[in-house]
Amino acid sequence: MGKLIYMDNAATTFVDKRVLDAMTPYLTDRCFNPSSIYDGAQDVHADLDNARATIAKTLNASDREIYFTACGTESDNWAIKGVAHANADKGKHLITSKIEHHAVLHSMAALEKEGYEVTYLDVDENGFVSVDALDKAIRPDTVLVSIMYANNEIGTIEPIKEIAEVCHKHNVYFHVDAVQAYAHLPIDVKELGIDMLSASGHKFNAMKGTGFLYIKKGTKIQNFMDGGAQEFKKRAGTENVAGIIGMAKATEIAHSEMKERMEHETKIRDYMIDRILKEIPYSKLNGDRVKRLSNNLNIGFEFIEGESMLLALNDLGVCASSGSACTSGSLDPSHVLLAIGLPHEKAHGSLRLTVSHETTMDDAKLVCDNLPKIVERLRSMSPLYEDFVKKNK
Amino acid sequence: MGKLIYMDNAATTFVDKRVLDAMTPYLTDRCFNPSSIYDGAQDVHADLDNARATIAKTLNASDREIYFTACGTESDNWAIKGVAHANADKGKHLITSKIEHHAVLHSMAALEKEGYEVTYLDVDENGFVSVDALDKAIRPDTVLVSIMYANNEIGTIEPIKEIAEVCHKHNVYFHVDAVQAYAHLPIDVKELGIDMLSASGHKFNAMKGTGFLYIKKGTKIQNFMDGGAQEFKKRAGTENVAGIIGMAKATEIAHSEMKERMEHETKIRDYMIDRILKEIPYSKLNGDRVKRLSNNLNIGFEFIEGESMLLALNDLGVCASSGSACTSGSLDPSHVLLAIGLPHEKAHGSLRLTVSHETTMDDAKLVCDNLPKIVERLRSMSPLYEDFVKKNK
Amino acid sequence: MAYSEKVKDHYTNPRNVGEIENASGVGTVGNAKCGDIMRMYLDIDDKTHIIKDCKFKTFGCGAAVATSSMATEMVKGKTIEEALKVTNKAVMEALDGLPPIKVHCSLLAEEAIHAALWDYAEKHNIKIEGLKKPVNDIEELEEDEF
Amino acid sequence: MAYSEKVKDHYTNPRNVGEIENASGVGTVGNAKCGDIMRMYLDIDDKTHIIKDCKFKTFGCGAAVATSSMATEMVKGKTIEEALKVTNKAVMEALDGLPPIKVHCSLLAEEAIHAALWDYAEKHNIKIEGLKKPVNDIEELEEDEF
Ligand SMILES: Cc1ncc(COP(=O)(O)O)c(C=O)c1O
Ligand SMILES: Cc1ncc(COP(=O)(O)O)c(C=O)c1O
Repeated sequence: MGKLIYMDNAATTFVDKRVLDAMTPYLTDRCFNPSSIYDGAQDVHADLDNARATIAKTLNASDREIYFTACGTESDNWAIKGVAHANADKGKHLITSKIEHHAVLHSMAALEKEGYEVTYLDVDENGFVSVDALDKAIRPDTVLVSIMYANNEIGTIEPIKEIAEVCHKHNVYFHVDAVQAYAHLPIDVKELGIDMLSASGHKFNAMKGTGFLYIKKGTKIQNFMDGGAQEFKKRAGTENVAGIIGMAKATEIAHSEMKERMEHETKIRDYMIDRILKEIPYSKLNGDRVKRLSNNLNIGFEFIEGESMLLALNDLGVCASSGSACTSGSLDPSHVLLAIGLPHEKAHGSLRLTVSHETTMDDAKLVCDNLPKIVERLRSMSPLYEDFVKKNK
Repeated sequence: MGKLIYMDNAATTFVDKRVLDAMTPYLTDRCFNPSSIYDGAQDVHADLDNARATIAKTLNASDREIYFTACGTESDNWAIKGVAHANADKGKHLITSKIEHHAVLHSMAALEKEGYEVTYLDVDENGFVSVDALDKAIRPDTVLVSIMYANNEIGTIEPIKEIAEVCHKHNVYFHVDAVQAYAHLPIDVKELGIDMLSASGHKFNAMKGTGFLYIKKGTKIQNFMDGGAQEFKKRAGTENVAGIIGMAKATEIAHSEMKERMEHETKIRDYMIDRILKEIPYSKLNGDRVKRLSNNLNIGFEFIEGESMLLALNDLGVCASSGSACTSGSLDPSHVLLAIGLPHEKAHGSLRLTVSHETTMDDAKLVCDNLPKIVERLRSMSPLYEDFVKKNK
Repeated sequence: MAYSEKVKDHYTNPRNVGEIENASGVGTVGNAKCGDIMRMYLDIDDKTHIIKDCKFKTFGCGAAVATSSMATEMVKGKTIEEALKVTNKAVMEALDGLPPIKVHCSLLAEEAIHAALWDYAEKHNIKIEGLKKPVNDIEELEEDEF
Repeated sequence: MAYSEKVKDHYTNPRNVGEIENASGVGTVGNAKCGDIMRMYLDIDDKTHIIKDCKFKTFGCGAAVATSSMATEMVKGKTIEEALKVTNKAVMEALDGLPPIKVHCSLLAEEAIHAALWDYAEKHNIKIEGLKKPVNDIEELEEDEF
């Protein structure tokens, strides 16, 4: 196999060399526990504080509003369960959308088992939540609305500011799963009116096993992990120091290079979308054409199935995904694609390519050059295509 | 400052060079998401499976019984809250001891707020839980007993097998917080009769941000982190691949060198205990003399306070602790030392030194040579010592 | 997917892909909801009941393609009676196993053969000993409740 | 602890450690429960009310030692009236600040001075303007409920 073409950056990203360099001291001679008292440990503690400040600054938040977690999933679980439990006296109704990540949906389902009620908002054919529908769905006993910043499968960017306004009009907490958006586009929690925001380090070139939750000061939220006094007594457990230092470095780099990255990714994304839709019949872009993550393409190819496309791409050294990476292990088609109205066979036939600032135009060309052949070969094997052709003869 | 003498291995350990080497590929060119489908990702998935098998073997468990977590705290929270919630129909009573880590105690306290009842067993002056008292404390509505394998402050090793027998006689789940014991002494979950066991990677030369929970097959336990299909759908969140691979390497090394490590640590520990107790008046060993972790010394020095000792040791380049590292940030004396019956001023005056296989006899000598002077100087500053001397004149 | 080398070989270079014009029997099983649809074409010698040729078309994952491919290989040249003994287990074994969540693909391959044989039997108005009416035909393509 | 350099200097090399024989006033505050006990000895000129000497003994953390040390430095040479103006804030500022959970140590230092002055006033049967009876004397050493 030749060069690896990694187009699965929504599943995870590669650790930046500068991030690894920043981490290394904390995996070698600075392995102290930041809660200890001697100089080395106190230095590490100060480094953690700096990392926190770095992250806070990217969001226009204050340092005490950033809590380190182990991943985006933990951040989502904490935000949703923590607010639901702490505000149960106020009400037991929550609102989310049908296209959230499973970390959100399954946290909601867990609360439903406890007796909470959850409204799952529909989305339109491009994946947008309706601000009006949200407004109507909020009840006197609603305590939390959780809507993602950008969808991990189809890349659609939700109207966060408008949603926040509706939430605050009704005095309801607003949590944003920004796992796919944070460090990929500018986010100002104050300007947008976000109460809680989840992020995950491995989605922006830090290591897996790192994440954070922004919690606006004054938010009533229960602890999720009880124990030691770490994270201002709100999230116990010895800190993943190396990971956190790396995450801060990664976000610093991402923010300083954000504009160029977004431009570069958008160029590649658009080139690929245009070529694929033009050169491959019966193909369609999933998600909005404009309000979408700069690194995300999700294209449905009729009559063929996703996994077989991935395997064919794999043979070319191309890493891609046919839905949410986290749901592999399931045979059901993506709940996101069903929610935007695709029938099952089309939902099964979609391909997600998520590029990065490191993707080259040559990579994009190679994929675009080969995809028509792959689709054609798979269609020639497909009984659905056979039926379609016969019907249209 | 000269050489650093690290005697705070109960707070955290240094990452083994071989562990870092094992991790590095997963932080450079193998940064794949193990849930993805292409070759590189599938290889990483297989590596994770091997890591799981390596860990399972050390406990005489089966692979499917090992679930990766972010730290010991998460393992404790999951075990305790997960079993309590899943078995609430059977009963809402839990039992633990007064000397558990805060990860256990605060999880219990969280359940108390939800309406569960918790019995906190006393310990004797050496820190032992009474098996008889446990037997009597178990009620028809008891669902879980959580007792630590070895205490993180005073090193006392609990009678795990006897406790397990009592639990099983009454058909109650038994969780063991083995964060300080795992990979430091041999543990066979089958032979001991353990239903759940928590461990934390950074306590045995893996990186911070890694841990696991052993859950015996058939144990009724709720998920703690909901989301994707990772960890057999029991613990969601993209795996900390590099950390896990490192943790498996670390435990492999620890188990292959365990006998020599324990012998070496015991020799150093005993040398230090003997010298300190002999050379410093009004000093006393906390915890059992025999049934204690091979790397743990905890000594109470009357009339002086712990932090000032730590600061004086810090000036010598010696890293030590005066209680549980995780409770720093609190002004209360250690709950463990109070539970073994020390009055407050003695609880404040204790020093924990936790050595490792890398501690040399020269390190031990240096500390023993200097400690008498430090204690003497601090006593000369102590109003309690002044009172004591005057009273005994 | 942790696919065996044999599975990889069969989905990368599937054998017997295609249609048979005027096939003796055709069977289609599976549904788009679970993501796999298989169609088998058989060319059967009416006298000897030997399966002279077998082709397939499959919409589905790597395992679906590989099991279809392997199943066609295994029934080709066999009599109907022998072909009935080509169980999903036999297909899986011939492929050096499948990941647990993909076992259903091998069942589908078995079903597809049976469906094609059933079609043959119906067209020729014969009864094939031990063959039951296939149940697993394409279901209505309908959407799940969320 | 994130101690300032000044704090570090004062706990490493504390000034004025010790006792004063036949001190004009002695005050002990704090308790073992919270882990800090401070004792201040004052040598006061009965005529000028100038604090000629000040010594301390402290059982406690680095901040407790440093605040004791700094407080003795700050009251030495001052009159009683001036010494009363040595507040915990002044001590903290002189030390370039303390970590939040250690602020109570500076309060303790202020209290210790006051307690010693109170003792002086009582022994000499005088009233010091603005000085209240110290409340923070050693409590019974008793165990907490778990
Ligand atoms: C006995 C015990 N349990 C639990 C923990 C918590 O482990 P971690 O800090 O990895 O979450 C510790 C470590 O401080 C410990 O010593
Ligand atoms: C939108 C979204 N939320 C949450 C998550 C979960 O993040 P993690 O895998 O880091 O727990 C992901 C990643 O898969 C995601 O894309």
